[in-house]
Amino acid sequence: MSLDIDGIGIAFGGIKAVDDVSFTAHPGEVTSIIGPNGAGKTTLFNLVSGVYRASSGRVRIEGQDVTGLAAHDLARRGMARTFQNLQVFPQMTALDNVMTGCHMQERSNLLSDLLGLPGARRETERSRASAMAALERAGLADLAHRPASEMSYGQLKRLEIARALVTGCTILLLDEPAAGCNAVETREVDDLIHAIADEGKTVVLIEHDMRMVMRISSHIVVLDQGRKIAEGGPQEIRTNPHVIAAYLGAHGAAEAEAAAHA
Amino acid sequence: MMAGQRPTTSAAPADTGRHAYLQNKVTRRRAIGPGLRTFLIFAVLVGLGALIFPSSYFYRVGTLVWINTLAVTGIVVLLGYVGLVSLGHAGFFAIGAYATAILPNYGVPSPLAMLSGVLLAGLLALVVGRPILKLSGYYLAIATLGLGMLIWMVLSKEAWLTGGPDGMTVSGMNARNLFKMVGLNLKSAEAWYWVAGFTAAIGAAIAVNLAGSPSGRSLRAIHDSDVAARSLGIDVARAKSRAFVISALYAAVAGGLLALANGYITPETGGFMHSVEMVTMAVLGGATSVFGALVGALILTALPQVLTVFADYEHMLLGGIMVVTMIAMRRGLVPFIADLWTRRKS
Amino acid sequence: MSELLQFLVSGITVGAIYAAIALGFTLIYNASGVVNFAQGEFVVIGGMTAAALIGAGVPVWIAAPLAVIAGMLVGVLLYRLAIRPAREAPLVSLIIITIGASIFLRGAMQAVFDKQIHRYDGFSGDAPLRVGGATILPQSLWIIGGSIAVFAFLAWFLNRTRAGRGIRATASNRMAAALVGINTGRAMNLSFALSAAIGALAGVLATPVTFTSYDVGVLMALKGFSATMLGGVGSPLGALAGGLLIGLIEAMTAGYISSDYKDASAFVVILLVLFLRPQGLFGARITERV
Amino acid sequence: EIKIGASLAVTGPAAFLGDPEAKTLEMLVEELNANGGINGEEVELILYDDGADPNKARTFATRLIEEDEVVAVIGGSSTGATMAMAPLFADYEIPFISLAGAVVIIDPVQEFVFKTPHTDRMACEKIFADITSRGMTKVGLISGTDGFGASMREQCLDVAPASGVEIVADESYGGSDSDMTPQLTNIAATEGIEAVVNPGFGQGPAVVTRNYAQLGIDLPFYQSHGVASDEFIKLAGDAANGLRLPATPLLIPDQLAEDDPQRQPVQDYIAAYEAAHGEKPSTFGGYAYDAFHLLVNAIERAGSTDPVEIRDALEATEGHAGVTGVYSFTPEDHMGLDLSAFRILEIKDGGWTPVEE
Amino acid sequence: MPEPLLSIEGLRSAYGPIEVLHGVDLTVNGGEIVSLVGANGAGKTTLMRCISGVQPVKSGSIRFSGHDMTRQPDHARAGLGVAHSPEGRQIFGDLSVAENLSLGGYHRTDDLGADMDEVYGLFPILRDKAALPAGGLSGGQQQMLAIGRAIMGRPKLMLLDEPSMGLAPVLVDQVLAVVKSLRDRGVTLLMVEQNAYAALSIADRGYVMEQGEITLSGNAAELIADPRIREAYLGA
Ligand SMILES: Nc1ncnc2c1ncn2[C@@H]1O[C@H](COP(=O)(O)OP(=O)(O)OP(=O)(O)O)[C@@H](O)[C@H]1O
Ligand SMILES: Nc1ncnc2c1ncn2[C@@H]1O[C@H](COP(=O)(O)OP(=O)(O)OP(=O)(O)O)[C@@H](O)[C@H]1O
Ligand SMILES: [Mg+2]
Ligand SMILES: [Mg+2]
Repeated sequence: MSLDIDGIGIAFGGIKAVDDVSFTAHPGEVTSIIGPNGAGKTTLFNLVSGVYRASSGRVRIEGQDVTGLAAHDLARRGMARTFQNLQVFPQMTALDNVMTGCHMQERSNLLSDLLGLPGARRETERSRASAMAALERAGLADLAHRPASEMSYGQLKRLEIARALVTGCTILLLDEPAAGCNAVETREVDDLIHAIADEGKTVVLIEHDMRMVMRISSHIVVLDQGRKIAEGGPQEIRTNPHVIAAYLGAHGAAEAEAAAHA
Repeated sequence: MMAGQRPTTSAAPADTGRHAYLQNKVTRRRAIGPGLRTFLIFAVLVGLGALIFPSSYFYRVGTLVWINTLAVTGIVVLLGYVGLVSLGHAGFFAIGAYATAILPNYGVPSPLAMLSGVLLAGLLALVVGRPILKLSGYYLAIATLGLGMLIWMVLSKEAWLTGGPDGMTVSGMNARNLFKMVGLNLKSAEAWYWVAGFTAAIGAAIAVNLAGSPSGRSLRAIHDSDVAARSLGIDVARAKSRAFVISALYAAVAGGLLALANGYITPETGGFMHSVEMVTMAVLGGATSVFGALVGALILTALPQVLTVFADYEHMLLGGIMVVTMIAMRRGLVPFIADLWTRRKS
Repeated sequence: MSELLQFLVSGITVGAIYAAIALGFTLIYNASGVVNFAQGEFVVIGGMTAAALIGAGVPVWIAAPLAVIAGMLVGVLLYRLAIRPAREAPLVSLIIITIGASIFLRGAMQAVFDKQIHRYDGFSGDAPLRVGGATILPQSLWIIGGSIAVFAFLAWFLNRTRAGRGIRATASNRMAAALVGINTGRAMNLSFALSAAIGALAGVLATPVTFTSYDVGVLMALKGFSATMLGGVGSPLGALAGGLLIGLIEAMTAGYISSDYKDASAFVVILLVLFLRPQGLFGARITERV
Repeated sequence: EIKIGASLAVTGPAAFLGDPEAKTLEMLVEELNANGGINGEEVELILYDDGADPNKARTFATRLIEEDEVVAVIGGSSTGATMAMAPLFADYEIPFISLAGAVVIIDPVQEFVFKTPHTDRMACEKIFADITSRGMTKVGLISGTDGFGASMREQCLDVAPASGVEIVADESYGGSDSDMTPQLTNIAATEGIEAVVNPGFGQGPAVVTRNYAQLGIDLPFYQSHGVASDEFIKLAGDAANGLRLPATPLLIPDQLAEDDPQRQPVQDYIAAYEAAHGEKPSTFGGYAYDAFHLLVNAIERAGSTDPVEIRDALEATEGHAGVTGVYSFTPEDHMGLDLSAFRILEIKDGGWTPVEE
Repeated sequence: MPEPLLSIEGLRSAYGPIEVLHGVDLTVNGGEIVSLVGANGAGKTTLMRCISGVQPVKSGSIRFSGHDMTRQPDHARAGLGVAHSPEGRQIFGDLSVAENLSLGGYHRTDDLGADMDEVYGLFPILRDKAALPAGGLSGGQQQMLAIGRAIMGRPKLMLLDEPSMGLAPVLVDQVLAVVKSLRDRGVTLLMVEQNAYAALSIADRGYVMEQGEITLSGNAAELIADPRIREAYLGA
């Protein structure tokens, strides 16, 4: 389903962290948001996913206005996300973390949960199976029974992706999924995201790794000081002098270039 | 696919035991579910007590242990599962107790009176839960404390209804009659013991069912990260409110039982110290498991009975034991023992 | 008019006592994130020690400092024997430890002192002063002055001194504090010592007005905790304001509405304030980014 | 060996009741055994601290009856604890002498439940009688919200009309409040008020008394028997001078008439207590003193340790002079005191003086 | 050859019962940049934490600047000259940005003003936000703050755990340049960096860690050229 952002904005203590930003992300594609530190990328995600309430603008999913919906309602409409500042469930095992992601798929009610009716147990079994599959996919199968508090940073990043995957989302917001991954690991994440988009999901990606961004994005939105300063295909963005000046710098431009030709 | 040639650590066994007691193991499917299993364990314990108790006095203490276990199980759901601290649960306890005491004076039969008390407590929890549960941490603690104090004040001030600070007599049913109906002639202390034990067992089974269920997982997720839970579609406000209501129901049932078993209640059943006591029992035993509730209730109910022979040093000993236990077993007795167990096995 | 003045005087005197207790809470919270439920016991230790010494003929100006020092020592012992050994324990466990400690201390005081109610004469006599139709005890001025002094000291200490910054950093992020060279154990020790001293001082100042006995600690802690939360936990200004406000609400309700419900009205106000401002009056809104 | 049980609030909010009561019982048992016990049998006292918690009290009562197999129980320092225990004694048919004040304990009469203190209702009647005898009728109440204060307040409101008194102000304070000037300011400002009564125990009344003086209120001021001890004068200081209260003769041992039946027990008790504990006994210890002697006396008369016979002997008690008053129990009256047991005392120069009636 | 500034021998460390470092040997000479490379979960962060003392050591030794530091308490190490910009940034969220920086120099008794200015010069955004609570900063800004706080300690040895994480490309370059200039000033650096290519290009030497053990070490230039490294970590 397409995600439509229209003139969205918010301010913190008078400073506009996100200011009148609009773009559309399409299914089956990866739309990337890039921009300097503090440009407002994460805040944009927080607005779209209902963590913050936008002071202006609209968000639409497949044309339907979802502005101002609570985070969990947005999730029910198919939106899932990962967090730049990890938000795992540290006291739960990796498996339980991911099983929690199955929440919306589970068809049991409180009463049958309390009474331990077979239905509730069946749901649990089903969630367990799909969580295991997702852990497998994220390369964490052998850590399934580890409490998340005992996993390394990189492992947790993947755990978040696995958890988002099992929600059965149609729109996936990824905030720096490759942070803390080396080049090889980044490549794996990269493939994973590709595969997700190929399944027809709408992927919105925040990332500072230009090789990854240039390689997998269909569409790139550039933010600076809360405002959108450029938008377009990788080719266009890579060579845009404003973007180079504000964000990429010489090295970034070179990396982007390298990625494009890889 | 991501596993690739990525070298992973040669980490030790999957179950470190740290959370094993809550953990969702890839179980060999068992014939009976965890809830039923818990019920049976509790039932065996209740029966074991009855086998060894020499006198009504022991039954009396046993009854209090089971009633406290039931109330503390509610705290386990709230504190252990969701991580919410309530310092006002004695208020719900007292609502259950006082409804059971007051309504029979107006012609309502005891069981119905108790049921109304439980529903009233649940309703109150539902109504105040929404605004109060927006608070977190110590702010939630003070808000629940305030709620509990308000209930306590009403109970002590409205003497025409509640007998005031000196309390009131509970006229009503005796559990003996229940057993008489099936032809058993028990002393009333024994009868109440069985009723309390059976209720606590059901309560424990329900709490255990919850823990392993999808709803329970949501609660534990909220415990760890509110934001992440929301992003997965969990309606955090509703889930918290449900847990609050459930725990209030536990407290109210326990309160009703106490009123009936005791025959007399005072507003202190709804007092601040009682709320603190309930939380203390939960944490001491291990707030994450119903067995923690049982162990905590057992210790803090039975220990004063033992310590009373030390007269003037009773309080020093009780406080000292609490401190030392918490230092030695930081997450409570039951998790500590569970840890030892799994560690020994591996 | 003179009624209002009398109510104000009453509210401020009582509020100043609550504030002093709340300031003690604030300090330990600021170092450890723990709300120390044994805080009320420090108040009692101060009052009982001073009463015992004065009863034994020690002049007040020696007895008072000694009582504060006694409180401080107990604070250090509490930290060393009960809190430090449990360092990595979850927060609720730490809180239960403080509750256990308060039960222990209450028992100890009953054994060391007695179960009687105690009092000694006000520092500047007990002859009431008249201010525009209202009367105030000279000791109330000591209490009010003491609370303000403690507040000023804390505000200065936490923000302007190296040790104070160390304490705040320890609470904010203990690992990071250790990384930048803060001896977090010492910071905690210091905060327990100081906050116990503050509690004991409150007890020493208040006893001529409120009396003391071995078991009043729980209620003291309850009032202090309420004041702390109303003001916003961790903020010295909040503790002062919270304490005074609760004192005033109680006095005004007793004066103008009904003395039966004066405690209730304090809690109602706390609930209302928290519904509107979940972080208390002066508490910092926690910014946790995701 | 005869086992006597007790469950008292040795610690907790009512410790000022339970503590002297416990000390008194311990002292008396020792004394009794030194003198050969009851009919030659040693007496063993089994005492538990219920902290005024009714829940605990009931458990201890069960324990005393079932485990310790006592023949009688003294206690319940507080009304709540007493009432929680009371039904058990009927069930097990064991005599029980409560040391708590409220009327509900003996009205309606419960078969095995007795009590030694006067009721708070009697205190109100006594105070009101003194007030009206001084030609005043308009009274303000300031009561503690604890069990004692609340119950006495209720009784005072209840007996006021019959006593010819009108309650024109009715304020309260919490047990550990530290300033009651707002309430007293309101009372003092009440139209037509002539006297003030303060039902309460513990530190509250001392604070009220000091605030009373601080505000310079010069209406006649009454305290209750809840504060009838030298401790109170020490706490309230000069502010206490001039106030009156109903109390037992225990406070004025030397001012009792030579022929006063209570003179002997009062002086005996004081001497023994001072020797044992190095301090003066309190009114509350006196309740325990009377309870113990009533019980011992009944066992002696019954010549048996059968609980029912002890109960019967208790009910037959006639003209037993205790420190609190002269007791005469009947099956219909399980307290056995009348208003004469109370004396109105006035505090003068830091000491107690009986008020001529 | 003079004694290395930091030498680690046979270091073992565990989280509870799980050992994650199985005998690590590593040295860092004064004035060097040493880069530590390894996959997720290899134990890099654990090693850094052992050096700064916030992670207990089971056995083995850590010598620093001629002294055995293995059992030194964590807070003493800052005074000895170790600063650590940790994984996950670990800023003081409820304190202001300026307070965070000045706490970085907590153990110092001299004036911090000049160093504050230097950090603000490196990361001007921190000056703009100096009075705001650090918890409100964006991820990358917090990373800058963590590095800045370590600089404020004026250490002999600086430990950087993934300093470029979350930083925009321009800033990645800048941070690497800062690392070089710190080295030129005499600061010694041990750095974990997932951007292994960039890190190794400015490093003097490098170590490769796998499953809690050092499996490869050497000159940085050699490591970059090593095909095993290229395949496993550089992705080329
Ligand atoms: N809750 C908040 N309180 C105060 N300021 C905030 C808050 N959230 C965001 N900001 C400010 O808004 C701006 C944008 O922050 P945001 O986290 O969106 O940046 P970003 O583009 O994700 O940066 P980075 O690449 O470093 O992650 C920053 O200057 C930040 O300080
Ligand atoms: N708190 C903890 N308790 C238990 N085990 C832990 C803990 N932290 C890390 N581990 C385990 O120790 C191993 C090493 O973790 P470490 O954080 O040192 O890895 P890392 O090399 O820094 O990885 P990354 O690149 O992902 O940051 C991992 O397998 C991890 O699962
Ligand atoms: Mg961001
Ligand atoms: Mg790491």
